[in-house]
Amino acid sequence: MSIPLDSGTAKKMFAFHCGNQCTWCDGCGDYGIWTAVKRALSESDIPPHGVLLCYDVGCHGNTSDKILGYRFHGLHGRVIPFAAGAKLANPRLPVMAFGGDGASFSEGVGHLVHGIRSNYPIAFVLHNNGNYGLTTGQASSLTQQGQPMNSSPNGIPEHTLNSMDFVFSLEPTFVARAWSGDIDMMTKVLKAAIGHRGFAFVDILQACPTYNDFATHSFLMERCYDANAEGHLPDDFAKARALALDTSKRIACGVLFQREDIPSFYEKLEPRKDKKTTAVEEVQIVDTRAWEKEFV
Amino acid sequence: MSIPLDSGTAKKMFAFHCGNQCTWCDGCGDYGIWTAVKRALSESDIPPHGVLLCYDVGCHGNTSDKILGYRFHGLHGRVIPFAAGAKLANPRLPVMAFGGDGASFSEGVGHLVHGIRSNYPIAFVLHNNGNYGLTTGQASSLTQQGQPMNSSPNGIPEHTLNSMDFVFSLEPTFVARAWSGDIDMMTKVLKAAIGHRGFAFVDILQACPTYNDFATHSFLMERCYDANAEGHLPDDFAKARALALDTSKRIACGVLFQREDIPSFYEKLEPRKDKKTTAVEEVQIVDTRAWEKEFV
Amino acid sequence: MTRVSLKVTGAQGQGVNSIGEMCAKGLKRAGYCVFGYKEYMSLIKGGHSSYQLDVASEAIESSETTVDMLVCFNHHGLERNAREVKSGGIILHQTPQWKFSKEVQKTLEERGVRVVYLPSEDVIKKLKAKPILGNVLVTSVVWALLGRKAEELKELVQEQFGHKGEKVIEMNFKCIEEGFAFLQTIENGKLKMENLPKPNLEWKDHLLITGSEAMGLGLIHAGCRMYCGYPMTPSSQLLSFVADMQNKTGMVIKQAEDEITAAQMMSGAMHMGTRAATGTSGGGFDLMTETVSLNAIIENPSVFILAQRPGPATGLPTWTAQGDLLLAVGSAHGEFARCVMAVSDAEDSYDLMSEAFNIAEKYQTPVIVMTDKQIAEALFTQKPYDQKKAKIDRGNLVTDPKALKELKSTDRYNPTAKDGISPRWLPGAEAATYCAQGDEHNADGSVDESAKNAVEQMEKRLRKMKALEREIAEPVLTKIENGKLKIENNDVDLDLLVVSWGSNKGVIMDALKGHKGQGRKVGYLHYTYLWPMKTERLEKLMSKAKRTVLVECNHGGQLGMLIQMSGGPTIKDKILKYDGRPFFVDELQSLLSAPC
Amino acid sequence: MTRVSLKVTGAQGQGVNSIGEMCAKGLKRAGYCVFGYKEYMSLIKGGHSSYQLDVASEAIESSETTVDMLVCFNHHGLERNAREVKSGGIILHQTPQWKFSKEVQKTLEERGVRVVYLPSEDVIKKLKAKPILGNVLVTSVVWALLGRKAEELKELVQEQFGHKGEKVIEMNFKCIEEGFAFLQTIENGKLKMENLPKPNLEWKDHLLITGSEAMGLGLIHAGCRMYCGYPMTPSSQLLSFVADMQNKTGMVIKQAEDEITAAQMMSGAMHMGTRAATGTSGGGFDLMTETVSLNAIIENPSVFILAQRPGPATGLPTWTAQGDLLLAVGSAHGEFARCVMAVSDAEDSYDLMSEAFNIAEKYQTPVIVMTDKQIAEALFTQKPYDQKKAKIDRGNLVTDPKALKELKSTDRYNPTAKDGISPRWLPGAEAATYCAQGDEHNADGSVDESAKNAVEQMEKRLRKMKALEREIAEPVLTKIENGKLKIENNDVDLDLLVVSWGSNKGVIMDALKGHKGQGRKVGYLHYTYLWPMKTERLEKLMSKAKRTVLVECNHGGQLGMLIQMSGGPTIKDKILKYDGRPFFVDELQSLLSAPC
Ligand SMILES: Cc1ncc(C[n+]2csc(CCOP(=O)(O)OP(=O)(O)O)c2C)c(N)n1
Ligand SMILES: Cc1ncc(C[n+]2csc(CCOP(=O)(O)OP(=O)(O)O)c2C)c(N)n1
Ligand code: SF4
Ligand code: SF4
Ligand SMILES: [Mg+2]
Ligand SMILES: [Mg+2]
Repeated sequence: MSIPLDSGTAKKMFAFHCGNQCTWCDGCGDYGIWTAVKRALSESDIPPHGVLLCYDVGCHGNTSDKILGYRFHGLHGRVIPFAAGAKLANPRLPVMAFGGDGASFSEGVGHLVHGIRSNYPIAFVLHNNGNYGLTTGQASSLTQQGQPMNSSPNGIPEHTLNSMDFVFSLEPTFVARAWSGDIDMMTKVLKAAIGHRGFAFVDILQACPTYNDFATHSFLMERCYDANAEGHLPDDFAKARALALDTSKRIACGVLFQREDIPSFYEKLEPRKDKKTTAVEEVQIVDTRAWEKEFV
Repeated sequence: MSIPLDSGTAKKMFAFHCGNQCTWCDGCGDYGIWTAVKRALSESDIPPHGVLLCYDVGCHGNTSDKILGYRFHGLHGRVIPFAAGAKLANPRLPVMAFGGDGASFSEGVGHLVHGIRSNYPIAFVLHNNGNYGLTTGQASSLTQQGQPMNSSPNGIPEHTLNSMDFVFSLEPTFVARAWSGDIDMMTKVLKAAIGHRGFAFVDILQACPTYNDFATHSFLMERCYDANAEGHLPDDFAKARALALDTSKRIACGVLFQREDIPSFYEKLEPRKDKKTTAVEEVQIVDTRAWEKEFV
Repeated sequence: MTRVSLKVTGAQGQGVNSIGEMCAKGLKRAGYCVFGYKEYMSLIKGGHSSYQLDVASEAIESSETTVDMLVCFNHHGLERNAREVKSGGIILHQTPQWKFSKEVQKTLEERGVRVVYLPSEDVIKKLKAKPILGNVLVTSVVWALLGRKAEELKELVQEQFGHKGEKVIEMNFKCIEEGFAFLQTIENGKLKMENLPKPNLEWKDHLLITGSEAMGLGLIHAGCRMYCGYPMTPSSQLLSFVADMQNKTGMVIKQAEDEITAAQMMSGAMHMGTRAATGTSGGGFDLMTETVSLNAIIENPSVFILAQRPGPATGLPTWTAQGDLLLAVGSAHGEFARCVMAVSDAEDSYDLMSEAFNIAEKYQTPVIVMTDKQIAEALFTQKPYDQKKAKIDRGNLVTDPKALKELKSTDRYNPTAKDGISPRWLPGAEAATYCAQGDEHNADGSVDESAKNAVEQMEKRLRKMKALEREIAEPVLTKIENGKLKIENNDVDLDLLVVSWGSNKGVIMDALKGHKGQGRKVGYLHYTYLWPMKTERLEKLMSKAKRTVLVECNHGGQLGMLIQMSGGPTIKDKILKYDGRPFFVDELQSLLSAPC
Repeated sequence: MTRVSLKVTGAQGQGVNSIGEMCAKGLKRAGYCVFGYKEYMSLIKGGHSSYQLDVASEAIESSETTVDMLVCFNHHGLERNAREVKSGGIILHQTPQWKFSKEVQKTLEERGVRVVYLPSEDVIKKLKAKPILGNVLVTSVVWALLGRKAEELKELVQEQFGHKGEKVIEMNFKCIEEGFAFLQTIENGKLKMENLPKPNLEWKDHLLITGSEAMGLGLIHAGCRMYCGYPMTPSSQLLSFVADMQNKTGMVIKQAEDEITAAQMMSGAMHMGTRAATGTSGGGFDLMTETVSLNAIIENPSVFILAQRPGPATGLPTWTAQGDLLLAVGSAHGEFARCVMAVSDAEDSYDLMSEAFNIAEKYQTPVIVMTDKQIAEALFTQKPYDQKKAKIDRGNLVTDPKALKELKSTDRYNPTAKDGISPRWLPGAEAATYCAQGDEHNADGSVDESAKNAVEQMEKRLRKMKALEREIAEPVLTKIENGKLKIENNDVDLDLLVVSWGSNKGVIMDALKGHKGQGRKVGYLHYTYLWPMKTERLEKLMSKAKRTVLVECNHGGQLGMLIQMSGGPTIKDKILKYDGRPFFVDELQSLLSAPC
C-alpha cells in the first residue's frame, strides 16, 4: 500500500511524534490507525496544540501516550461524553474521540446512541477489532457467534450486533468505514470526519492478530474496497445504509453517508446563538442582581 | 371500548387485586395498562404467585404496589437485567419487566439493546408516555423536538430517537405495539408476549395528560389501528419493520413481528442443555475434589 | 422571639404550593421573615401535601410541629393535621358537612381552635370564575385572617397575572373581594389571627428563594458556564432553574442521558477550561463516582453537587436526610485528595459555589458539594447577595502566552511541585502538549508502571490534601447570648455545645435562641467543610464544654464517625433523626433540654 | 527456615508464565511448598514481565526481593534484574554476546554469581523443533540446575502435551535431554543450585492454585449456580475460570454488557432464589454501588467480589493494592447493613465463599468480599479442600409448603422481626405475594412515606447489623513462637503486635517466623471481617503489647481509619506501601525491626 507524503506533510506529521515506544502486538491494526490519525491531522493543517484527542480504555487507548497533541485517556466506555463536554466548552478546538468495539457497544453503548442523536460536533473513531483486546480477548457485542473466546468457551449465546444497521437507525449525519491496513483510505475518511459539521462516525475494521482470527488483515484486505472510487455518493441515506449493511461479499469503505445541512448540537443551543465567545472564555464573576429581582 | 370478560376471567383477575389506591393522575394511561396486565395474566391462566412482575422507577413503576403477584420495584433504568437474571435462575416462572421511555431509552438504553440481542425469555413492556413523568415532565429521547419541556424550555436540541427502527436494528424476535386506551388490544399483545419464546418487546403508547400534550388519548385513539385485523402477518421482518416505522398517518398496533424458531438465551446455554432442574433448585454444597485434580 | 406558623394542606396539584408562595411573598413584603417548608409524596397528583410558612419579624429558618392556622383543601388535611393546631388557632377548610371525630373535636374545643368553612365551590360558581381561582379565593381569606389589606394581595396578583390581560385580573380582584367579604360574615368579622408580631421593614427587599434557586444563582455568579444534569429529586429543581435561566445567562445546559454522561460532560468541559458543574442525588451519585476517581488522577477540577434524600435505593424521593456523608467521603475507588463541603441555607448555597470552583481549580481535584431536600426546596428569606465578596481563583492555571511557551510537557504532572500542585494549561494553548492520563503516569502523562513513579505520583496527589487541609476553615462557632447570635472566635467555655452540619444549622440556631435556662452559655459549631476533616477546634471546645451534643439527620451519626476516623473526639451524646423529616424547632428544643 | 527463589523474566507472551508454572508444578511434586508471584504490565505483548517462585520445605506464602536463580528471556531482564541475584546465585540467559555494565559485572563477581548463556535458538534449530519448544529447553536447564531428574520433567510434559500425540512428546523429550546435556558442558557438569532444602513429601498432593481459581472452586462448592461478570483485571481470571468450568459444573455464566448489568443480573438471580455472584475491580464496583444499595432495601442476599488494584481511575491495572477498603464500607447511598470481608490466600478464597453466601442469606443483605491482584494471581500451594467443613445456611428462607401457606404478605418486611430478620420466600412459591420494593415500604412492600414507617423500617434493617456484629468473629491472633505459628485465643502479652488484613497475611506470617530477637513474643492479628468492625480484642491486645504496628498496602492506613471510626484505638505505628507491589518478606522484616 502506498503512502505518498509530500515533505510538508511529513514534517507536520513529525510534530505529532512522541518518544514513547509503541506497545501493540506485531501486526496490530492500531499501528496503522495511529499513523493515519497523525497524517489526517497534518493534512488538515492542525498542529498538536490545536486538537484534543480523547481515548477510551483498551489497546487502542494505549495510543494516548504514543502521539503528541493535547490528549485525554479516560474511563472504559466513557470517551464520547467527555469529548462532547469538552467540545461544547470550546467549539473552536477540533475534538476527536477514539473507542474500541467493547467500549462503544457494551459498557458505553448508551453514549454512542446519544452521541449520534445529539449530533455533537466531534469525530468518533471506532477501533473495531471484534473483541476486548486489552483484557485478553473476551467477546464484544461485535464478535461473531460460534467463536470460542476468553470467558465464552462455547462461543457467545447472544446475537452479534449489526453495528451499521444500529448506527443508521440513529439517523447519523456522517458514517464512514475503512480498515486498519489502508492508511490512505483511513486518512481520507478521518479528514472528512474532522471537517464534518456534526457527529462523525468512523468505523475502522481493525486487525487484531492476537485474538481475532475471524476478521484478519488478509481477510479485510481481500474484501474492503473504496466505494467512493466506485461511484458511491454519500448523500443518499437509504443507499448508504444498504451499502454499509451488505458485507456478505465485499465491504464498502469510504465516506458512506454525509449531510452537512443539519446543525450540530452546539448550533442548536438557543442561548449560544450569536455568541462570539466560547464558554472557556466566559469564566468570570457574573452579577446576578438583575435576576434576583423576581424573587423580591 | 369494550372489555368483555367472562366470569372466570373476572374472578382470576380479582386475584391480582390489591388494596392500595392508585395514585396516577386522572386520565393517565397507566390505569389501562394496569388493567390489561391483570387481564392478560388471568387469561393466560397465571395466578399471582406464578409470575414475577419487575418494575422500573417512574409513574409506571408505581404499579408495583397496586397489583398482587410477586413483584419487584428496582432502580431507574435497570429493570431488564434484573428480570433477565431472575429468569435465568428459574426459567419456569414467567417474568415480565415494565419500564418507561425515560428508563429504557436513556439511563438504561444499553440494557434494552443487550436484552434484545441476548433474547432473554422475558416480556418487556414499554410504558411509552414520551416524557419523564415521575420527575415532572422532562424530555425523554422519545419526546418530539420543538416541544418545550421541564428543563428544556427551548425544546430538545437532540434528534428524537426513532425507537422502532432502533429496536428492529437489534434483530428482535418479537415486537408488538398497542396504546393505553385499548385494553382489548393490550391484552392480546401482552398474552402473545408472555407466550413468546425469547425477548418480547411490547411498545405501549401511553397517554400522559399531565405532561404530554402531543400524543394524547384522543390523538392515539384516532390513529391507532389493529394491523393484524387488517391482515398483517407478523412473520415478515422487513414488512413488519416498515409497518412499525411508518406512523405518519396511522399507527399500526398488534403483534407486528414474531418468530419462534430462534432459541432463547437460556436454551443456548451449553451447560444447561438437558438439565431437568433450575438453578434455584440446585443450591447445595458441591464436591470439588474431582476438579481439584488438575491442580495437583 | 414571637413566631407564628400557617400550613396549607391538600392533594398535590390542587394549588397548595401556589397559595403558600403567594402568602409567603405577601408576608415578606409586609415586613416579615418567612420560612417555607414543603412536604409532598413521590407522585404527580393526588398525594397529600403541605406547605408550611413560619413567620417572624426576626430571622427565622425553621418550622414548628404545630401551627397557628391550618388551611385544608380537602378532608385529608382535616383528618391528619387538625391536631397540629395550637390553642387559639384557626382552621380554614372547604369540605362541606365536615365533622371531626369526637376526640379531635374535644381537643380543638379545649384549645379554643376556631374552624371556618369556606364554601369555595359555591362562591366560585357564583362569580362564574374558573375553578383555578379557588386558590385566590382561599388566599384572600387567609390574608384577611392575617389582618392584612386586600390591596397588598391585589398588587401581588397584578404582578403575577398582569400579562394575562385585564379580564383575568378583574376576576382575580373579584375573588379577593369576595374572600374578604366572606370573612366579614364570620364571627361578626372579628375573627383574626391575633399573634402576628409587628412587621420589620428590613425584610421587605429580601429575596424569597429556595436553596436550589440560590445554588443556581450562585453557580451563575461563580462563572459556571455549563451545567450537565439528569433529573433526580431533590437535584432536579437546580437543573430546571438553570435551564429556565439559560436564555438570559447564555449557559450551556445539557440534560444528559444519564448521570455518568452528565459527570463526564462536566469533566470534559472543565478539562477544556470553562467552569461547569453537575448535580444529582445519592443513587445518581453512585454512578458518578467512577468519574470522580477519574478526575482525581487526571487532576481535573470538577464540581459534583450531591443533593441528599433518604435511601437506600429509591428510598423516600421527596423527603430529606443526611445519610450520604460517608458516601461523599468514602466512595470512588482509589485514594486521592477530595474536598467535601455542605451548604446549609440560601446564603451559602450561593456563596459556596464560587468557593467550590476555587478549591477545585486551585487543587485540581474533585469537589463534592452536599445539599439535601430540605435546603433544596425550603423557601428562605434571603438578603440580596453581595456581588463583591466572591473572587475567581483559578489556581495554577497558565494562560499568559509567554509563560505557556516556556512550559514543558513534564510540568503538567511534575511530582515535585509544591504542595503537589503543578501547573495546568488548557487544550488549544500554544504550548507543549501533555496527556491527561487515567492510568498511573509520570510527569507528562505517559503511562509509567514503575514502583518509584507510583509512589511519587500518589504522594504528589495526596500532598494536595494536606495543603487543602491547611487552607480550609475550622468549623465556625456561633455563640447564643440572650437569644442573640454571635460568631465566637475564641475557644470559650460552654454549658452546651451543639455540633452539626448542613441543613440543621437554621433549626439549631432557632432552637438555641429560645433555649431555656437563663445565663447558660450555649454555642453551635457548624461544619461547612467535611473533608478533609478538621477536629482541633472541636477538641478544644469539647474539652471545655459541660455537654456536647451531635445533631444529625441520619442513623449512624456520620459526622461523628468522620470526626473519630480523623482522630477527633467521640461525641457520645447524639440526637439523630431518620424519618425523612427535618428537625422542627420545638422538637429539637425539647430534645436538647432533655436530660441524658 | 531455608527458602530459595527463582525468577523468570521476559517479554509478555514469550513464555515466562509457562516456564514458571512448569517449574512450580515439578517442584511441588518433588516435595516443596511453592509460592508464585507474577509481575506484568497492562499490555498484551512485549511488556517486561516476571514470574518468581519462592520455594521451601515448610509453608511459604511470600516472595523475597532477591533471588537465587534468574532466568532471562531477553536482555531487559539482564539489565533490570541482575542486581537482584544473591551471592552464589545463578543467571541463565539466552542473549548472545551479552555484556553486563562494568558496575554490575563487579557486583556479580563479588557475589560469586555464575552466568550461564544458553544458545537456545541454535539448539532449537539443530533439533528442528518449533520455536515454542524453547520454553521446554529452558525449563530443562533450570531443572537440571535445581539438581532434579529429567524423568520428573518428562512426566510433566507427558501429562500436559500427551494429547498432542507421540511426535510432539518425542520432540519435547529431545529438548529436555538436550537441556540436561547442555548443562553437562558447563563447569564440567558441576554447576548446580546448592541450597535447595530437603523436600518434604507432605506437599506432593497439594494443589498449586491461584487465588482466582480457589475462589472459583469456592463459589462452586458453596452452591453458587450463576456468575455474572464483566472483564476487569484482577477479577477477570475468576470470570474466565468459572466460564471454563461451566460445561462441567452446569453453572449459568454471563459476561454481561457492563458491571451494572452483571450486578443486576446477580441480584435478580438471588432474588429468584439461587446462589449467584458477581465480581469486578474498583472502577466497576463504583458502578455497582447503586445496586448494592438496592439490595439493601429490598433485603436481597447478594455477593459482590471486589478485586483491588491501584487507583484512582484506571491506575495500575495489573498491580496490587488495598486502597478500596473505605470504598467497600462507605460507598452505595443511604444507610444499611452490609458485611465486608476479605480473603487472604487460596485457603480462605475457597472457604469464605460459602461464608459469604451464608451471611448474605442469613442477614438478607449485601456482602462484599474483597481480594486483590496479589491474591487473585499469585500461585499458592494449597492442601486439597475439606469437603465437610462448609454448610449451607439459607437463613430465614421459607420453603416448606405448609409454612408457605401460612405466610402473610406483611411477614416479608415485618419490622418487628427479631434482629430485623424477617421471613423470606421465593417468587413462584404458593404463598401470599409481596413486593420487593426499592422505595421505602411497609411490611408487605407497599410504598409508605410516613415518618413512623420510615423509622421502623430503617431500624429493622439496621438491627441486622447489630446481630451480624454479634455473630462474626473477632480478628484472629496468631502467635509466633520459635518460628512456629499458633492460634492464640487468650489475650496474651506481646512484644510486637502486627495488625493487618487481606493479602498481607502470608508475608507477615513468613516475616514473623524469621523475626529476629530470640524469646520475643510476637503476634499477628488478622482481620477477615472488616465491617461491621470489631475492635474489642484489638483494644485488649494493644493495651498489653509493647509495640503495635499496622501494615497495609495503601496510603491512608484504611484499616486503621475504620478501627478509629468504630471507636477502636489509634495505631500510630504504620507500615504502609503503595507502589503497586505487595510486601516482600525481607523488606517487611527489616521494616518491622526498624526502630520507630
Ligand atoms: C469500568 C471498567 N470496566 C472494565 C474495565 C476493563 N477493561 C479495560 S479495556 C476493556 C475492553 C477493551 O475492549 P475494547 O473497548 O474493544 O478495546 P480494545 O482493547 O479491543 O482496543 C475492559 C473491559 C475497565 N477498565 N473499566
Ligand atoms: C439513578 C437515578 N437517576 C434518576 C432518578 C430519578 N428518576 C426517577 S423516574 C425517572 C424517569 C421517569 O421517566 P420514565 O422512565 O419515562 O417513566 P415515567 O415516569 O414516564 O413512567 C427519573 C429520572 C432515579 N430514580 N435514579
Ligand atoms: S491484543 Fe489485538 S488489539 Fe491489542 S495490541 Fe494485540 S493485536 Fe492489537
Ligand atoms: S404524570 Fe403522566 S404518566 Fe405520570 S401519573 Fe400523571 S398522567 Fe400518568
Ligand atoms: Mg476491541
Ligand atoms: Mg415516560
